[in-house]
Amino acid sequence: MASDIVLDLRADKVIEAIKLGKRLDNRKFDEYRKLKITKNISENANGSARVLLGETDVIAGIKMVPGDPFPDTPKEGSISVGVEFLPLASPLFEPGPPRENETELARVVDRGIRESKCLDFEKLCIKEGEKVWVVFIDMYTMNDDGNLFDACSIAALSALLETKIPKLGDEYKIVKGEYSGKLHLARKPLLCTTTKIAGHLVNDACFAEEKAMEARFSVATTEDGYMAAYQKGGSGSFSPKEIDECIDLSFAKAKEIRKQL
Amino acid sequence: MASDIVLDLRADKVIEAIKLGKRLDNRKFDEYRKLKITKNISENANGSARVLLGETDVIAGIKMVPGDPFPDTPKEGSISVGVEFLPLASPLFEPGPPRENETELARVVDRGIRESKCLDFEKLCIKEGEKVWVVFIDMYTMNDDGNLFDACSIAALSALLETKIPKLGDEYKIVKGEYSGKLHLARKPLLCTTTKIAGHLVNDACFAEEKAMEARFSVATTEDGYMAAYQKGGSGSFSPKEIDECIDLSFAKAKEIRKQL
Amino acid sequence: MASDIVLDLRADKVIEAIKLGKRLDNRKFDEYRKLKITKNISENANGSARVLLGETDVIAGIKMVPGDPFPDTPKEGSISVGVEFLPLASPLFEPGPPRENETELARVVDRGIRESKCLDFEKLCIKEGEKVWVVFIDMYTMNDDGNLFDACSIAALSALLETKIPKLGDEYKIVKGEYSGKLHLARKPLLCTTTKIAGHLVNDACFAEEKAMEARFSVATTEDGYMAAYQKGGSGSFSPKEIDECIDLSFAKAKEIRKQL
Amino acid sequence: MSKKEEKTEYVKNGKRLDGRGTEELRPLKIEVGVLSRADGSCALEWGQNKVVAAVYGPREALPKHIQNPYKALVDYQYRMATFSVPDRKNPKPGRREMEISKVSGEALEKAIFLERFPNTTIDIFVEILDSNAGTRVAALVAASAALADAGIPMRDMVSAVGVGKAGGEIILDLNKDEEDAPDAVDIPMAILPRTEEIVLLQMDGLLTPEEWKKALKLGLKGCKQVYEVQKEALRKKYLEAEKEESEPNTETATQEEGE
Amino acid sequence: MSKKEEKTEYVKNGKRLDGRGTEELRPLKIEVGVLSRADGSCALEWGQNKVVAAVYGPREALPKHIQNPYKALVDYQYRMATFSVPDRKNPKPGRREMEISKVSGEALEKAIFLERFPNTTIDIFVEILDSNAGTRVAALVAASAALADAGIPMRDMVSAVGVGKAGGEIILDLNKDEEDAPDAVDIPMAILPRTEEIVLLQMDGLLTPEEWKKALKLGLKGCKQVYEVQKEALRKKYLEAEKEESEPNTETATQEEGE
Amino acid sequence: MSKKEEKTEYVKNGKRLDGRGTEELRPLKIEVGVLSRADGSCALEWGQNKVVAAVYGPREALPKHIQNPYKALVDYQYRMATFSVPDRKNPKPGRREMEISKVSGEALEKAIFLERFPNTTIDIFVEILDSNAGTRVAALVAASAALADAGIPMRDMVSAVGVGKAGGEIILDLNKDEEDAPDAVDIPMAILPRTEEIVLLQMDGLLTPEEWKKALKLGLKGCKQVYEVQKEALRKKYLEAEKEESEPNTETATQEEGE
Repeated sequence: MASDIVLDLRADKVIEAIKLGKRLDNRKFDEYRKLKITKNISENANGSARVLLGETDVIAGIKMVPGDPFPDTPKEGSISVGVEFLPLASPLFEPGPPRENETELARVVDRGIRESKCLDFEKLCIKEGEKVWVVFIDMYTMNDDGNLFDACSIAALSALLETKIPKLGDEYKIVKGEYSGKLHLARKPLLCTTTKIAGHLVNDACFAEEKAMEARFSVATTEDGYMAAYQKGGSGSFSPKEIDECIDLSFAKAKEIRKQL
Repeated sequence: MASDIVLDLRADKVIEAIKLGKRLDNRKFDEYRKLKITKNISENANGSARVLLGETDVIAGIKMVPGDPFPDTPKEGSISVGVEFLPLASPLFEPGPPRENETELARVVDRGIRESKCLDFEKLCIKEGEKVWVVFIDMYTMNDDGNLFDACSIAALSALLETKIPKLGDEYKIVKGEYSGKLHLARKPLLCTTTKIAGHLVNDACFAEEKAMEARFSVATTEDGYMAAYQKGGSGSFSPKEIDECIDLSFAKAKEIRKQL
Repeated sequence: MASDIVLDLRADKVIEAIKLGKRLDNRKFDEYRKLKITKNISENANGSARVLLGETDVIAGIKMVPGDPFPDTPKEGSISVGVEFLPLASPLFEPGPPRENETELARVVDRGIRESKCLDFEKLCIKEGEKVWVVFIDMYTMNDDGNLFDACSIAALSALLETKIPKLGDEYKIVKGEYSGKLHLARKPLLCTTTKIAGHLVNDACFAEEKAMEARFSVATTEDGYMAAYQKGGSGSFSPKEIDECIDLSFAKAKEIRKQL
Repeated sequence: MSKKEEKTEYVKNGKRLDGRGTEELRPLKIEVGVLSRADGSCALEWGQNKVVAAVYGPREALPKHIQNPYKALVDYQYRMATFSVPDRKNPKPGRREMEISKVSGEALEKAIFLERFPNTTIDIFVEILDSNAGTRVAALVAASAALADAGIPMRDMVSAVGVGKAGGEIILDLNKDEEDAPDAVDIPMAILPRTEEIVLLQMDGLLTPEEWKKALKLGLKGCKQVYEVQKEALRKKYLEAEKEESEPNTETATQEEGE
Repeated sequence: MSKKEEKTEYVKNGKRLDGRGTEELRPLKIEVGVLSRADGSCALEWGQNKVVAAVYGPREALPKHIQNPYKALVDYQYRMATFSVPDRKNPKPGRREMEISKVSGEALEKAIFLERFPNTTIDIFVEILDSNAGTRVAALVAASAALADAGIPMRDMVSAVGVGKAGGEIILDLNKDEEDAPDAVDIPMAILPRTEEIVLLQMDGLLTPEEWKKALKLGLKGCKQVYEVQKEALRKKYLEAEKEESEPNTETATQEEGE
Repeated sequence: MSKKEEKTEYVKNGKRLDGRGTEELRPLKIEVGVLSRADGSCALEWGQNKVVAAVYGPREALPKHIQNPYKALVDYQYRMATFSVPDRKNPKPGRREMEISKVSGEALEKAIFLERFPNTTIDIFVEILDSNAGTRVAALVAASAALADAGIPMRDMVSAVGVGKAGGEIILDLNKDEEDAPDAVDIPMAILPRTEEIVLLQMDGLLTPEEWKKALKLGLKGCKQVYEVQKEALRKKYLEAEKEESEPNTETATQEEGE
């Protein structure tokens, strides 16, 4: 199809430029696009945020819902992370059940939040063995110009940081429009992705760059020097040395982004 | 495909006739086909009816099942309306999950019944906050010669009017074959559809006429002068004046049909 | 497709041989292939077995799970039998939701076990009306060289015969790695299938023979002279006399196989 | 599912609980040509069982890759209405409906001259509107008549009946009470009546080979009774067609009790 | 779902509970061209409702067998984000979303010159991010503007509004509190404003023909107010395009309260 | 999911709770060519983990529109049997299985000369029959051997191992008890052993860059041990093939403890 050919041609140009040490939009290899975070974009959500990373546009919304605890963790609440690649966002996205790209993104964002222990699951207990909070973190893509992983991670964290805990009435029913406080986050885990193109490492790849990519490596880091999750994707490979560079880049970039939350 | 061509030719003939003030089967524009209602066609149902409207053939069956109340209406029972366009009924129906035509029909019939308040949901309460009756109204198409909306609405109402309430034993279990009375209906809401073909309004369109239709307008009316629901369908439009005519026709036709229940 | 042609050619050869009183692998008409049963192939299962019947390779595993009794049988446990035709087993199997061949196999194996009353469902009651054992019998195909029915039946029975009952702690929770005894089987029902090819009856058809088959007849027999289930499959037919022969063969073959359990 | 515990006598002085003899069918009524859109159709009542069947085809099999260049495909769909059983049935087709559809379609394949219609599919849809044991054989009998009504060339009709055991007795055409007997055995069977070729045969329950021999005999006899009702229903329609009557057919072929 | 029991006055001294007059819209803001990947797009805020719409097409309809050689297909998908409603919505699209998608797509078909694009599909996706009654008309208004933004030739825009009854009063653009009135009637409607052709019309609640006449009048008036905001949003974009500004468009067309 | 609360020492005097050293693999056995219908296959036991892998292809990719004219597609399906885990697994594949399938398929793409087989698909199916931590790397090791067994041309085998942290110690090839440690970190990794190119790398848990450096070293070493067992399994089969033995292969390549 014609559109595929156009994409291939753009990918060729990306590679040409990268080999000359350049990116098509003149960014430095490790430079993120302009980030704009808009908070509380939905009153019905307990917390929400819209993230623009260049023209990449994603939304995250939080709903806290009283639910049954897992049998083996009777005093712990839980999180549930989902993403939908809305067909609004790209001519390549089709409506339908979740596919592997969505599943991977949701699970990597999930692990960054879960493993960083930024949420104390025991504090999400309402009554031991009976009722706990389930924190639903749902993300939607509005416009895909690349790097959905990082954009979604920023949106999810931004939305969590704004989240108000609903007030509960009798029989664990939510009292609409009333809140009992804010959700406490002990850490601010952020996922930063490094993309390998023509043997070079770049950050915050745009859509055209992703078409030219060999592989990507995403690391969720915390402000106190930990990694909470990482994930290699794509059909290419990384040398051990490249992985170390990716890790360094992720720490550095997350630090910059964290200032803008 | 050949069959499509045949359908197009028939639609042309319908339009030709309508323009001359005629219908292919010589009915008047506002005339319904012969209606035959057979009640209690299934002993296992709590109420049931088969409706023949000309050659259009549909069946409705009722099952009353003890269920959990919705959290926000602890003293109210509820209804659940479904329709399956059985592949028996038409070479164009395929088996599979519900499609938008089925969903629309079920929801419009649902609204006519629900909003007319013909069923007192509070009387469907078994024990407040614990158990209520769910009235399942399931409709099936046997032969589609057009106007499934009205045929299904007549079948659903006929079946409801015959419905016996199951007797309950211990722990809200139904005692098979025993009943505690009949379901009470305060009103008799009926859906009547007017179809616009070549700029003219006709009632009870047969299948060939539906192929030639621009748009349809269905109104659920009650015997005491209310409308409980309406719905415009099809890719054409109605003028405000035409809508008024449709409403008048729906009241008049429902009155006629109500006599035959 | 080429592969279809190859299969057709093999089927022709099978028929040619059968007409001469022979089978391609020189077995007698009523002769089973070499049977190898390996028990306890999965520590996480409560019972498990792998069955090789010639090159046909299937696995069955048992999980006993505390569940809610059916409302009409409050003192009875139950069984749930499933099979997945893994795409490992054949170029013709595709991953996806269960299809009619899988459903038929699972249900026939289910009936053989259930109707033989080899399991006393009342002994599977944990607390009347509250908690009962559900015995999940899940079968997987590894390599399909024909006669999956018999292979799966042998695997299911072998796995059941090894099944240990999990120990229960508070609130009917399973204590991991501890057991309260072995599952008792009162009978050993086995399914044996006879296949009709070119008007002749053969047992344990391999894959090529199944391609040439007219019809098959499977009988689940017990060691005390009962049939617990049978099922005719395929688009051909059997005469009443042939059915009698099939039944005799099934009793005789099950007796042989039972010795190898 | 739940079988009665107390000892019941299912046959007493040669009569069953519903008054039938051991070899007696429930009343059976068949009418063909009842649906105008279908190529062939049939409405059937058999005791409390109520069934409608429709046939479409032979028509092009789609998507193309499922076509068989040597013969027609048969797609048989047995479904139960939600209200056709004592407890409301989930509207989604279950495993039981899937299995019945498979073996019933296979039973019809033997009867139809499939090789005359390569690359096509013959679609058979059966809906159960009310039920009281024996719906799969009722569905098959209706489907077979609908195929004939559609003018699809067949070797013979498929006739079917349930036979089985309750309270130790081998009986024909079990009803639900009998199927719930503690020792119940249910044997749905279908044959091509002229040749007695068995095209559908299933069983569940504990049965000895001797009991089976008795059941088989009874089943063959029952199938042939059903066959007569099927033929009569078709004859009635064709006679009327010949007379070129334009009125809708309201008479139905009837198998009275105790024939 | 749960309607208030106590008697509330929904209009007092000509003012509604949120301060609006009976014929007054909630504040409405529309901006087009907000998404770079889509062929046309629109962001809309209408009171608390927040909607984003995107249009792709006309593009080849696939699989091929769904193509219509005489005209373009319209595929309209209305969806709600899980967090856009008081209780978390199941992420799977429900029957309500399916029905709204169907009637909304039909409403747009009348507006678009579909016959110019045979064998293609025009895909319209609308996502509700926040809601407070009236999302289906908000979605349709946004979709219509997105179609225009995509340059798809249309007879006219589709303009839409909700009208209805609460506490016995016929009022424009009901909010959620009003929709929850015990006697609430909700009438979503959409028209082609230049000709007043009605392309979407639904109702539920108990309404008399007289009340409907009053509601219709109000609805037509409301649609025309919405029409002006739609046109203004498009005008703004095209003016900017003419000036060949390269900056992103941050201004938005606004319908202020009480216009 | 539930991590132990009490303080456990996971390594004591250089020995782990199951007796292994910190850099020691669990016993690993690999056998190829175990399934007759598949183009390539492998049975693998790794501690308690039990895995079977099958390869079909390169075969025509269908439906046609998914074909890539430049290279073969890789379809990798990792699945767990219902009984392979402590609690019965839902038979429907879950999100975990979907993610593992994706990253494992990508890991193999680098190894295979995909460009030699345009328009085809290489299907790799792996079933987990028993599990005790590390099944995704076990599956990948088996899949890689099955690909070689199928004769599919590869740059190198993919070798894989789990590495991670428990009780503060960086250890190789964690078992389930270790993975349930309160501070557990799990790092599945896969490489092309000859070039040390990393083709799969995931992690979850709290880890510092310094710990990672140590873990990486250990992982690379572990992968190479695994590589030797893979090669030995293939060698065994090919030697036997050369000898033209007609008996089935019953010997298996074994990686003994503490090699």
